[in-house]
Amino acid sequence: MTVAIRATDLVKSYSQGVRALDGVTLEVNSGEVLVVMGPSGSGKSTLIRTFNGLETLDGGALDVLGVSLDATHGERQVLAIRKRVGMVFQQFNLFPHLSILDNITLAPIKVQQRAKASAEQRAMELLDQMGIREQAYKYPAQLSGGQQQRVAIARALALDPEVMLFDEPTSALDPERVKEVLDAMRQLAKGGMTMVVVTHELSFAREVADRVMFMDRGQVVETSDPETFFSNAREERSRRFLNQMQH
Amino acid sequence: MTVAIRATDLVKSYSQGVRALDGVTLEVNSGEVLVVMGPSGSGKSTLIRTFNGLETLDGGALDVLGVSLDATHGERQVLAIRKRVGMVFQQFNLFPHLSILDNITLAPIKVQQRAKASAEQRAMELLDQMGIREQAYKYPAQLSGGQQQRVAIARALALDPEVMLFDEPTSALDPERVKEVLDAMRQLAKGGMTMVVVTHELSFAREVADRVMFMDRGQVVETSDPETFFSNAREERSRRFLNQMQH
Amino acid sequence: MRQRRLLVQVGVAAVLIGLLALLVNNLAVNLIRTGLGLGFGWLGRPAGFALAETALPYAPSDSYLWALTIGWLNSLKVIAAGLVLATVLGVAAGAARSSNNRLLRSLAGGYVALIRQVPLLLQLLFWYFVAFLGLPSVPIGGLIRLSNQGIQLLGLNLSVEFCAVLVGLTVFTGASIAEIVRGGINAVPRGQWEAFRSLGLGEGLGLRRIVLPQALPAILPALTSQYLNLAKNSTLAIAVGYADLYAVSDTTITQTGRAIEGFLLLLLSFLLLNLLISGGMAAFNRAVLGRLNRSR
Amino acid sequence: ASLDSASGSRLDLVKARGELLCGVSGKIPGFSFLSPDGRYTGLDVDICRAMAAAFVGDAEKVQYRPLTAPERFTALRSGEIDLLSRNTTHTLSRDAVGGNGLRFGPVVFHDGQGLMVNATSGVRALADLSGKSICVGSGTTTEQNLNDAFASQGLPYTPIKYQDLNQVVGGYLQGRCEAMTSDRSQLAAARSGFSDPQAHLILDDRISKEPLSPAVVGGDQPMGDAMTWVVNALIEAEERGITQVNVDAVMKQAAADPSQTALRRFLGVDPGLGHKLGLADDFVVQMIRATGNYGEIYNRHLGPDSAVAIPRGANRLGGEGGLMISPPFT
Amino acid sequence: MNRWLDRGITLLLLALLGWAGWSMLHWLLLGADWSVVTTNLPLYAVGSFPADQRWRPLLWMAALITLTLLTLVGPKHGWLRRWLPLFWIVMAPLGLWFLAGGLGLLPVGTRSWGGLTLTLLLTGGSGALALPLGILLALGRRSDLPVLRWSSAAYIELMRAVPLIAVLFFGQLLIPLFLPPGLEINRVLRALVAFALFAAAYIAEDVRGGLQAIPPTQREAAAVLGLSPRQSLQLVVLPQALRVALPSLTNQAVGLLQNTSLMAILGLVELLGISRSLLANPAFIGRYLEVYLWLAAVYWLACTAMALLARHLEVQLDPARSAS
Ligand SMILES: Nc1ncnc2c1ncn2[C@@H]1O[C@H](COP(=O)(O)OP(=O)(O)OP(=O)(O)O)[C@@H](O)[C@H]1O
Ligand SMILES: Nc1ncnc2c1ncn2[C@@H]1O[C@H](COP(=O)(O)OP(=O)(O)OP(=O)(O)O)[C@@H](O)[C@H]1O
Ligand SMILES: [Mg+2]
Ligand SMILES: [Mg+2]
Repeated sequence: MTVAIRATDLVKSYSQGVRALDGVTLEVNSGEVLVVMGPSGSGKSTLIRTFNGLETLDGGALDVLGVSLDATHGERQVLAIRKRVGMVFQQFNLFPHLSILDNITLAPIKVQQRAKASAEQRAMELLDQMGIREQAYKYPAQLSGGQQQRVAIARALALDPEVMLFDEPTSALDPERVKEVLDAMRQLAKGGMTMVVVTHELSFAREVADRVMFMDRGQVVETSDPETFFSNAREERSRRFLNQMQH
Repeated sequence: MTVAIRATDLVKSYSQGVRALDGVTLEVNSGEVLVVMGPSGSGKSTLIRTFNGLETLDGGALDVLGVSLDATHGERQVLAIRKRVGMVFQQFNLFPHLSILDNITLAPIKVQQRAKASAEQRAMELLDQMGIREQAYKYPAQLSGGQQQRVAIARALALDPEVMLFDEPTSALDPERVKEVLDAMRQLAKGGMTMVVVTHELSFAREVADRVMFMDRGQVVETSDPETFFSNAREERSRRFLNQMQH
Repeated sequence: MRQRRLLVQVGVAAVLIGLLALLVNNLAVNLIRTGLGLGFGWLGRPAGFALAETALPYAPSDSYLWALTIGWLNSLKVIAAGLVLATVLGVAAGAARSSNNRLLRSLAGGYVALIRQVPLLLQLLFWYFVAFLGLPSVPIGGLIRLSNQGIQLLGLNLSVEFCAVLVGLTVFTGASIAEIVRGGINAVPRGQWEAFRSLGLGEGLGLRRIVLPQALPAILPALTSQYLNLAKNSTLAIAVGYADLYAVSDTTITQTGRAIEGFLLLLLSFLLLNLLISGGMAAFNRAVLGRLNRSR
Repeated sequence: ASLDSASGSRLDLVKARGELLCGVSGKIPGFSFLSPDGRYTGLDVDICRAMAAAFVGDAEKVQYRPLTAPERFTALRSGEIDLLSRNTTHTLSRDAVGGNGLRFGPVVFHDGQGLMVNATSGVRALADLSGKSICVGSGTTTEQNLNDAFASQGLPYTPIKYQDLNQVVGGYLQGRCEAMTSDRSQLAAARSGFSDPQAHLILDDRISKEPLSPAVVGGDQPMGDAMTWVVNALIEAEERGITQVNVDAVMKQAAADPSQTALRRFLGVDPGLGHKLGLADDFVVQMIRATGNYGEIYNRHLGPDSAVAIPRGANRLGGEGGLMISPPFT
Repeated sequence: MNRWLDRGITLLLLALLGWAGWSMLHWLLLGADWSVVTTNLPLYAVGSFPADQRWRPLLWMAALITLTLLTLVGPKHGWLRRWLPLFWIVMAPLGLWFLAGGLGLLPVGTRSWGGLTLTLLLTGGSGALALPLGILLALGRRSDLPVLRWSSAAYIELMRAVPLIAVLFFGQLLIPLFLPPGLEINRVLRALVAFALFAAAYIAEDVRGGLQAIPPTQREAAAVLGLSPRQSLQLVVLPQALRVALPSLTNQAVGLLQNTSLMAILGLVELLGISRSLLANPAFIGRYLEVYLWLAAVYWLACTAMALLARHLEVQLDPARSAS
């Protein structure tokens, strides 16, 4: 079993002195689904954004797919990693001025220098897989939130990444739309994709996660398999959080 | 038992020909908590906004606290009703340029011509009741979402309304903050306030509602007591909706 | 309710019309009192003054109307050139302000901070009397020749007055455009930068393909008003002896004493110019937005 | 204070107001400019002061209004100023009812338009300037005269037009044009401020005659008369040798000597003349006390000891070979 | 590759800056003659204000500068800071009293006002007139009464289509023709009114932008509390809209200050006008560079101070700031 992401003692502080990451150590194996939970501001977003170089580190060692991304990494490493790591945001961040198809094929054509036709063919396959083939020629603003988020997933998948990162992919969606997106992610996990998912969807975590990691104030509080975590969390802090989540 | 709101065959269409309300009939008794549910666009917001004259009607008869608010009502009736009906929105809509205290005392002082000192005293009581007394001199932007929403509730209560309307009061909140607001609403319900609440919080509806009304496409699909509705909804459409809500 | 609205409107209209009538009446009384009269017959009379710069043949024996037309063309010339150059300078400076080269960035920042806080009129005087009239006569290569008599550029012969006005307007407007461009780029949500970065797209490509197209709708309206400002500011050319529309009008009014008529003509010319510029920009705007908003 | 043109004269308004609104250039060396102490100075300014002394009895009761060439007549017509003392050439079209309809006073300075060139340029006459650029103030008779002069000889030229004289000077000094043109007095005045006055040459060609006069609105006879006779009085005083220094002595002497009838009338010892103008009978004394006679004013601002030395030439008294004469004060 | 380009640009810029700096220094040390500035300092400040009364505008300006400095870099807390707004409010009537005289001071006509004093007065006065007018126009343009909406829009668009210099020209030369015969409006006041009428159109658009930025839900929230439309506008919408519009209003104010210089073309002796008069003094003929640089410095300082003050105000009015 190979290790996809290995982080050792990551530190990241913002100018105001906030320690968003305060010594985070973790490993994500290939093919594994890791769900990250924790209260707002606990550093979840910051953590997964370091995995593709969207945030620079102030300390610690980070190794993603064999490439080192620690404090001293250069421009080149980051670009190399980004082609192999897909990311999906809370705000779907589709490009509003491009059609759905163009959103998906932009990076394959410009970054991977793929032929337009083959890129589009692959895009249609992915849209099919996401169940929104008929939306290909529309623009993002014409789609519902759930559809947009599925396009965002397809866009990330178009580069054939080895790891997918999800930052609260359903939290900007209408309650009714959440299921569509989670279903797409479930399918992805079943296909063996390595995934790191920040989410508060308990049922998803329970069902899909291989491990659940709970963070607070930039630190890892506990990492357990979902069963243990949800029924019998080790730490008091985690239990309090879970309790609040279920009102 | 007096009737607080009586609506008969309400019709409301928007210019594009959408029928947001398509013959809605209902009664809300004094002291009762009615929860309204339904898919997006089903007319929930439109319905409760007619109850204090934020939307004009195209047809039907509406009687709120003994004042008629049907298609031909005048300015005066509406102003009279608004003083007696409080409303809380999804987006808290606090006045960002006023302190929390000023937000709450604005209407009592300007509309009810109350003395400043007595209005402030009442405001502090309400903030106390909402558990955010210490925030009185801050500005909205300095508060968390949950705190802001509780201020919004306090602001509406400051006019001592006889009915409170809530339009998805928790849907713009972080999952963690939802409980604070629901607790405040629970307390209000316990105090005997007449409430109409649009929400998707199932646990709240189950526990607090006297009746649950389910809407779709501008029509009332069914109205039941919560037990029946959640375990054994009469209509197929309601069951499908509930199913989706729980993923 | 409806009656009150109607009453208020009739009241407003009555006050406005009354005010206008009063002013016009005063004007009539004054015109009769001072014997000024109102008429445009003088437009056909010979102007009797020479112009230094004429886009079309002109002699002092030509009519005032023709002199004004020449002035209008001169205005148009400097405005058109100014629009192009100011846009280039502004976009360059705006981009430089978000450049990675620190010196370039602070220089662009300094340029904006300095230029925007000094009156344009003063800048024009400086460009003309100090910069351009202070030029020594230097040939640069065979194609460009600078001197305080004029600039020869690839066979094009430009007067120093024209150059001073052009440079003054360009530098002044460019600073404002730089701010607009920077603002437009900043207005594109951070998420868009992150999205293209996380797809492995480089900064330059992302700026061109993702950010600028989205910044454009925010930039265009403000850019239009800067263009209009440039056109209006070109009237300050009078301070440095460039024979633009306002300068010719000024001379004409002095010679004929026809202040009201001259002013009306000036007003109409500028309304026309405004329509031209905002019409052109609106068409461009539609073309751009059409591409961006096919979704709506 | 309001004035109905049918019922009253501007003069009454000035007297009622107790103050004269005088339009000047404010930018012409020797004629009107701002001195470092913040006061306007110059020949044009002293004319204003003499008027104020005559009209309201105090030479300091003047509000100066710096005016540009284009706005000066409108300012006069619209009542913005009472009197224009701003290097204005008396011409037919400015005088006539069909033109600007002004009323001009007597000439206070006989000028003529000239051209100034760099001494090293080799230009010695108008014809040498064929095809050259010439700096000129816009919208003035100067501009028209220039055009007339070159056109009549069939010479081409390029006018570089500026708004006011000091810009013309700037353009010329910076070498924008081969020559600058203006009234010769102004050329001389400007040259006196150059770092090397000798390096510049004023050509002998006089391309116009420029009688500069104060002006008021036409059709207002009382105001026009008062203006006219104030200027005349300045000249008459010089003819009689009455100066700022000796005016009080002369007055005392005239008062004591009933045989000096003309002098007594002039100085208002015997009343009557001032009254006919609507002024105080002693208006001449008031003026001379404040500004001195014409010769004194000239010497103060343009005389050999002033910063701008211009030979008096045509502006000498009639008896001395010049053109300045006053009609009799009878 | 990129790095070399970067270094190239840096070197080129350094060379250019060095050359410009060197020639400037050379001129400053050897070529410049600052007597045209130093001899006439009082004139730049107060114009032809009567010499024995110059202390009045000078004192006022000194107070203004002190107040500006106190506001920008003075103590952050304490009684001084608390009283600052009051001081600022008092400055305006105080200035008018000092300049115009009366109440024990010798009256001085507006025609004697000049230099920086007049510049500041034109800016402040026209700004004070234009702001309320601009707000009214903005509200008019958003009114649901068509006559009001159309006339506001027509006024705004017409004013914005015309060059300022033409408006000023109109104000100086033509307004008298539109007034009843005999009614004189003094020249400074006319300039002030022309400026205000012009600026109001621009301010109206800024305020309208601010109004548009306030979400309609704010109006709804106010309505739900029983506030009348007028109360809602006055207490809820307008305060927020003005705060949103503040940055662009600042730009307008700075623009207003700069544009007072156009009055020089029309012969008003504000800062630039007085300088042109001074350049006619035979003693100072040809000293353009010194005068223009000096003026540029003065304008730059004044405009920057104004922009900084406005920034300060913005921060003060930001409800999210943690103080208070
Ligand atoms: N750009 C930034 N500048 C300053 N502080 C920041 C920035 N981004 C994040 N932070 C701070 O870093 C900490 C961690 O933020 P992060 O967004 O990683 O939390 P999170 O767990 O994702 O929260 P949420 O559930 O609200 O998304 C917080 O205290 C936050 O305020
Ligand atoms: N201002 C409006 N103009 C036109 N159509 C409107 C407007 N407001 C609402 N609608 C339409 O009326 C219908 C009912 O809208 P409403 O907001 O009441 O639904 P809702 O049940 O509250 O939905 P949600 O759960 O998304 O808030 C929808 O079809 C909506 O598109
Ligand atoms: Mg996050
Ligand atoms: Mg709704």
